[in-house]
Amino acid sequence: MSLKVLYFAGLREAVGVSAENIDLPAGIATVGELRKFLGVRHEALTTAKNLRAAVNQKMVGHDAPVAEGDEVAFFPPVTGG
Amino acid sequence: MSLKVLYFAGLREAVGVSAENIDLPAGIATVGELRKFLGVRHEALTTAKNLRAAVNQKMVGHDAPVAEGDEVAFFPPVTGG
Amino acid sequence: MSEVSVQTADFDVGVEIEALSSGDVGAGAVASFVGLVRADKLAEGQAGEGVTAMTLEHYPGMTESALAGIVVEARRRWDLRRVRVIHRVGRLLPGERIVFVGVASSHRGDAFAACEFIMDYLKTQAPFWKKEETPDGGRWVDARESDDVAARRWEAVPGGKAT
Amino acid sequence: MSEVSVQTADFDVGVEIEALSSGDVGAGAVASFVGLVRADKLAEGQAGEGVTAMTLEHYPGMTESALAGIVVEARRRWDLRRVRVIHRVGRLLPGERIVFVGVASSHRGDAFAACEFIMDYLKTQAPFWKKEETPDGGRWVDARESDDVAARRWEAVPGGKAT
Repeated sequence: MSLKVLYFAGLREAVGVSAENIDLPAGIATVGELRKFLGVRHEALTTAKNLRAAVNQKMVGHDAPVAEGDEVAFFPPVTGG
Repeated sequence: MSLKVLYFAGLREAVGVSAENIDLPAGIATVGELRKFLGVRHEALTTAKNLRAAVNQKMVGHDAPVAEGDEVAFFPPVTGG
Repeated sequence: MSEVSVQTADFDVGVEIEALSSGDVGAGAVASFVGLVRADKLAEGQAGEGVTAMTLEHYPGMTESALAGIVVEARRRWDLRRVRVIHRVGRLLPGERIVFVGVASSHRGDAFAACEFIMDYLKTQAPFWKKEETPDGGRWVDARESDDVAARRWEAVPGGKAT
Repeated sequence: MSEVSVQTADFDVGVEIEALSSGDVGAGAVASFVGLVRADKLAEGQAGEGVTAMTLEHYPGMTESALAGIVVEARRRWDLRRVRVIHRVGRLLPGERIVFVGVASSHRGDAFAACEFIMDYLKTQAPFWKKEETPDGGRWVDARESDDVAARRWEAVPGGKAT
């Protein structure tokens, strides 16, 4: 399964990458599992507190499913306005 | 006791006067008593519903006292804004 | 500039809002309200009576002090920076501005609450009266029960500045 | 005109508010909010670190759809006429405008509620992030618990348009 992953704000800086295309092994079906998998190469994904996620530009919980071709984003709590 | 009395909006039109100086007989001590006294010459003061009053430009209840030299106003509920 | 104005002239909303924060390093939030003469509201009158204009009467002197008193009460309840209230009087056409309330604060919660509070109290405490013009003559607007309800709900929020 | 804009350019508050009611016979109430970069907030940072500017990062594409979704939800809850949301991105100096929310309605209660609702949801749902500049480098602004509290209080007001 292939996905596009985006990182924003402080997490983007900590990861050192703003976007990457990832080929996933079998068995990764949710945002939480994706986060754990990516945490092996990007330590900040494991250590960040209150990390938020979006799938295809909609905010979701960590139990949300991910599928082939999805755009998944990880970011800190938002601070606009 | 001498007072200045003002009327506004629909009440002013019904009374036909916007301001008048009144010499009061003894025994009139409150807004409500003043209203009753003036109602003899201005029927609209007796018949108006929900009439509001101000003494010296502060909204008050009908039990508020009136004194020599006061400016007393009667008017319908306000409709600004 | 005075906090409260009662005037026949129109006002410039952009200029008023700009003035609420200009040069004030702590003004992070500006909430404002503009009330206008509604044409469809006018048309809600008796059937067949198109309303073409509205005239606002007021109680000179008391109007200004009533509005200033409402602003004092708002400042007692919330942590505010600049506040501005403008109310027009005289004859106004549909679509014309009637009232402006603008409140600057450090935080948006205080700005929103104070702005709405000032409007709710203005509607029930400030001595203005609207008269509609129709082809058959003038008609005084009745006070709305919903305005009393709106003002009363602040009685349950007596004080305690927000943090 | 689009209801939602994400842009680097500043906006004209007077023009935006005017556009919310211009030519609309039923727009009797326009509530609006302007958020600005606070200089004193910036100074609340670590001692000795004067903050000189702020940079707003966002998630292009999702930002616009998140804001549009918030407006849809506001329209579901209240009886609204025109709505406008503008949020700036990029580098901003103290005193500069960040965000504008303007809501027109027939009645002020709906306009006020929807305007504050949109701001509260924007603060917790729209993907913007602020980074402060200091002499020692950049510092990402932490999310505020009070913003989550502000957004959650609307959950108790689930629907039912005001009359």
